[in-house]
Amino acid sequence: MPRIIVEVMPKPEILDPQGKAIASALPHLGFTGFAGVRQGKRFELTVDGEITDEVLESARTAATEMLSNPVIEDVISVRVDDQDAA
Amino acid sequence: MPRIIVEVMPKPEILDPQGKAIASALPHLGFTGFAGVRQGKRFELTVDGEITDEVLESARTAATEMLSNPVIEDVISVRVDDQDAA
Amino acid sequence: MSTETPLIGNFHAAPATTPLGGARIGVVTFPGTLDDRDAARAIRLGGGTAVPLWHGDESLQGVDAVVLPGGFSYGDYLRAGAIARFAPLMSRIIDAATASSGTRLPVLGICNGFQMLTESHLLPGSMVKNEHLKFLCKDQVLQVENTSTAWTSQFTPDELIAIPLKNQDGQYLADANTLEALEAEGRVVFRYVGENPNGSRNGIAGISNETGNVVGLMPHPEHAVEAGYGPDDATGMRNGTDGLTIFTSVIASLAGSAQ
Amino acid sequence: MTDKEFNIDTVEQASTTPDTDLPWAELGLKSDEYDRIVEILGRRPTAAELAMYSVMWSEHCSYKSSKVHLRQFGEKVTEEMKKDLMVGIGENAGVTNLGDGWAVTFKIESHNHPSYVEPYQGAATGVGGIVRDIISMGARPVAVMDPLRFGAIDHPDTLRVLPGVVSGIGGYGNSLGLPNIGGEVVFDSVYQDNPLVNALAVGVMRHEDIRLANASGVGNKVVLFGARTGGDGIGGASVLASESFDDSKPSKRPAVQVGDPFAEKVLIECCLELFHAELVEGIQDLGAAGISCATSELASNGEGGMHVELQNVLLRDPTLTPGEILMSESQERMMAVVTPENAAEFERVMAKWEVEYSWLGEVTDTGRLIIEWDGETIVDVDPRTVAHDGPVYERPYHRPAGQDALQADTFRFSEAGKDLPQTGQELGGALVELMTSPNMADVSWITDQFDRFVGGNTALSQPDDSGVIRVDEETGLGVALATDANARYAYLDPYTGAQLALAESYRNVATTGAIPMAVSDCLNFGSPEDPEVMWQFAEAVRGLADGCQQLGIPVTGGNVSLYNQTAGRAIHPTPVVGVLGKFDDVGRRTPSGYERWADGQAIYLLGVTADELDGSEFARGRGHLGGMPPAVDLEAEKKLGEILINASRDGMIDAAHDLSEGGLAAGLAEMSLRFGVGARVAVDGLCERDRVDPFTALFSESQARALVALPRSEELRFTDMTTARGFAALRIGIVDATSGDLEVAGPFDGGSFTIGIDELREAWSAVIPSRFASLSEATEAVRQEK
Ligand SMILES: Nc1ncnc2c1ncn2[C@@H]1O[C@H](COP(=O)(O)OP(=O)(O)O)[C@@H](O)[C@H]1O
Ligand SMILES: [Mg+2]
Repeated sequence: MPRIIVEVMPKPEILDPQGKAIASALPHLGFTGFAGVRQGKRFELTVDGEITDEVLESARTAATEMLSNPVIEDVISVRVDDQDAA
Repeated sequence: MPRIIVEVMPKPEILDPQGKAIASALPHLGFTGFAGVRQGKRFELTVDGEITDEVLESARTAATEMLSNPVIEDVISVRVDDQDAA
Repeated sequence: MSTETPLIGNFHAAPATTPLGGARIGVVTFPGTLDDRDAARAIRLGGGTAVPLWHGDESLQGVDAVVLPGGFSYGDYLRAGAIARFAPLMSRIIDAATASSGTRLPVLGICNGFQMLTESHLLPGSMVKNEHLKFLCKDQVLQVENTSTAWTSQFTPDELIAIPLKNQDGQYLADANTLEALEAEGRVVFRYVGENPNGSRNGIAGISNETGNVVGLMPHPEHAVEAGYGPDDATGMRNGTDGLTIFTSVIASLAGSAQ
Repeated sequence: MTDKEFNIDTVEQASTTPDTDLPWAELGLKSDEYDRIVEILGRRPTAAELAMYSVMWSEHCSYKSSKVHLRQFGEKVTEEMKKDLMVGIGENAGVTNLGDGWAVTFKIESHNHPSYVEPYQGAATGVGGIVRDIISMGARPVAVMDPLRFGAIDHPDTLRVLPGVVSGIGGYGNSLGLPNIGGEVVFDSVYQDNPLVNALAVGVMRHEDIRLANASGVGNKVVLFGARTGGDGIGGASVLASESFDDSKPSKRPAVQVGDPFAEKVLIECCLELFHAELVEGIQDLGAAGISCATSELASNGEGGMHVELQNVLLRDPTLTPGEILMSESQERMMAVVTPENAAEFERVMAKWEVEYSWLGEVTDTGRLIIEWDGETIVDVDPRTVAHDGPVYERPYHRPAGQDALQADTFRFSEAGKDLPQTGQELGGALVELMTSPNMADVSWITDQFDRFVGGNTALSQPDDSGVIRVDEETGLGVALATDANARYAYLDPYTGAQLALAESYRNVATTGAIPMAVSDCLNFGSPEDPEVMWQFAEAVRGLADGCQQLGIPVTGGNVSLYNQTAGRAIHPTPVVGVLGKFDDVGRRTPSGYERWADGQAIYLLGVTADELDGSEFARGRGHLGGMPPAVDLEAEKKLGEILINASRDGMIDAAHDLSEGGLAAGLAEMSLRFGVGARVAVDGLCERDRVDPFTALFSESQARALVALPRSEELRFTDMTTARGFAALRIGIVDATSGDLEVAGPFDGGSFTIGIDELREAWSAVIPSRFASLSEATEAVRQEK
């Protein structure tokens, strides 16, 4: 079934405790060279039928109203998945 | 600074409780037409300097060894961010 | 005399006074570990000596067994137990628990400790967020289904016990083959009784490895070791001490193997 | 050297450019306040100085509207009340002596507005902030509590706010390893758009570990450690126009703060290790006003001077200007004073816990707080003028115009007071309705999201009358805590209302068997600029101070939250009062219900019942609020307390529960619901003795009352004690562990009514989850990632 991908990241100015903890763990595991990590979310919305403009618009609204918390997160992309469904 | 994006999704056969809850809430909020939702993670690794093959390889290893748990998750992509850093 | 409020990693454990007190059981503290003092108390009340171990150390200090206590190591950021399993001491524990010669180190992972054990693949499967997505704290009844592990030898087969459950990521998952193997080999050590509190497959609350020295469970036996501070039981409010048997079991089995 | 290009406003520049316009009004200062700053400095302030004064002289930090009233807490204290007080009001939190070398510190704080804006993070950082206050006293935090107030249960915004607040409190507190041992949940439309999220933390320490916020010892070093400093709490774009970048624009400032409980947990352990090794001379948490507050308070409470190199502060956001760094409210930070000899050892502890730190400067004896930025002086002030000499207002106040009419509108004479339940069937129905109303409903859907076991020292928690924590594992020495406020009572009469909150909290502590010792409060009110609100505030403080004096327990600290109003409508005055009590041995704590083995035990009602329905839960159910709240009798509360404490100490009683909201009806229902054990009760004797009708007997909210259950073998000893003290005690029934019913008989039609405990539980426990369970799951799924 066709899919829409929604990507959400913590706002850059907001503290991201998870990213911070990962960033400080990486060098201990021998992964050096990374200056920082931020952790966000990736949603796959499976669409029942074709992905019309309407559906995409509805996904955009869902992304800002429900899949993200606008106070601390940004929706950075809402797009049709171009890869084959796994 | 240049960035590497790592995307991790729950394995298809694993039930994803968060995705499931979102999927069942969507219609209540007026978002219809979505057959299912899966929630995964999106990491942005900021690289200190240039993104060499070596760095990308190191990010790939970090993605499979630490950023994901192979029992429940798949790394679906590790790539250089082609967008300008915000 | 009064006990000091112990600092983490400094339990002021009472020295061994009982014959079994010679059993030295390590309690590992990671950044964000919460139940290390409780685990140390449980070991002491069970008759053993608790030895504080620090995640960043390289030595197991010759302990006879190890408890990985509950908490939110590294905030449970990324995945519960995911960052902690890379600690230097975890490598020592993994080696000692899977040693090909000699006795294998008994290891108990409670809650976050269980999550570390699955993250480090000492135990199969994994934990995901509770089906209802909330942190849930409650008195939980379990059935003890395997009494041959180092940590459960003093329970009677199929004994029902009540111990506290408290977690956010407690839903146990494994693929069908793994589940089948766990069931077939009797490696489901604890199973939830009554309503499944978090959606765990087959109602699994705790499992063991193939050799029975490594056991992990989500509920907290160390919170049910002292009357007055545990879950409710038939004798009254907060009187439940069923968790103590886990600690006396390992202490007894250590005493047995030492002879 | 930093490579930043700011328009650094230096002291030198300030003296030569007196006419530069500064955005003092945007920073919340009044013109006379700004003039006062100029007068103190003898010149215009620099941008950085302005930043400091503006945050430190804000209502939140300076208590400028409330100070003149709060003084009473210090004035109305007798020597006797001070005897166990080791540190009083003024420090981060008061400290009370527990004996055996132990001390306890506790405090309540509000995080109301942030929790409205972003419920999860607002509530989480509220817990984080109060816990840091406790750590900075040198104590190990051992428990938290969370008095909460929300808008109407069926309002859509409550559906947004409550689940977030609850999981935020759990998310933060659970991750710190602090058991949640109690709180409150109140729904009332007055809190619509203005929920109250108060948080209490309690910590314990050995006497010698008490630490104070002062910077003493000239030459000692000042260090900032914990999280990095970001733009948190500054809000929007920088208003410090004169500080803006030369070329690029500063990045955005966060609208809300995000908590990092993991960082705080590490900070707790790290601080305790520092205390244990005696590596810090003084310590201060960073809360509101951040570095401005920490430097000015540490300096003015110590030797009087401090020199700080501000560019050494580790930043999360490199675009922050000096003024913003001084104002930032980033969480999970602490500031300490360390002797040069201990510096290396201090660094070792930081390394062990992987905590970042930076040395900022040193203590001086100049009497000045000097802050430099890349070698230029940007702040040169007397720290006392920043920390202590803020403005003090005698805000005008007067009794509200409608107060007399409000008090005259009694329930009995109102429309709502007609057709009261009379028959057994009606009374039973009213009881079920009461217990399934949002404010009486089971809160375990909320409290089950909190860890109550961690630490292994929790002897009582929700739903019992107070939370009880063991402090000393060998002796059983411990503390009990309860928080209460009835804002409806306080609205009807703030003086009495504040005393009623105190009385209830005191009673809750005594009911579990602890001896009340100390008080902390969180005073949530509307705008102090409204003279009618100010009157409510003044009355409440006066009532609380008088009440504490009468009960003989001091206020050791607290918090004032003003401007709780939306669209010109203030919340009801909500003085949340926390009482701390002491147990020699927590093992003798009394639970609030009958256990199964208590079959046949006698149930006694202690205290006298009068016709007091104004402001009651029953009246609320009928939409009425008017009249006068129940009368307070603190002497009676004291006597009742003594009886409950002695009865617990001598092992006479096996259950006790105080009567408050919902009166006897609620008390009986709650005692049965506690362990699912029924009772058979008759109110005939009560109606006759107190000359009240059965409805009043069941639903009146008269104070200084409690229910107890005791074995028959103890009855004589118990009634001898109550008689000797001249305290009313009436046997009203027996525990019935076999029927599973609560049966109440009395002089009413039908003879008696019977309520099945299981059925009641089902309805009672469904109220909150049926409203919040399903949708919140989805919200949780995206809001929280842990
Ligand atoms: N938000 C909360 N967090 C923790 N415990 C709570 C909360 N709200 C209520 N409780 C607990 O539930 C029980 C009943 O609360 P309440 O009816 O307000 O008690 P009381 O009338 O005795 O003051 C108490 O143990 C109280 O501490
Ligand atoms: Mg009570």
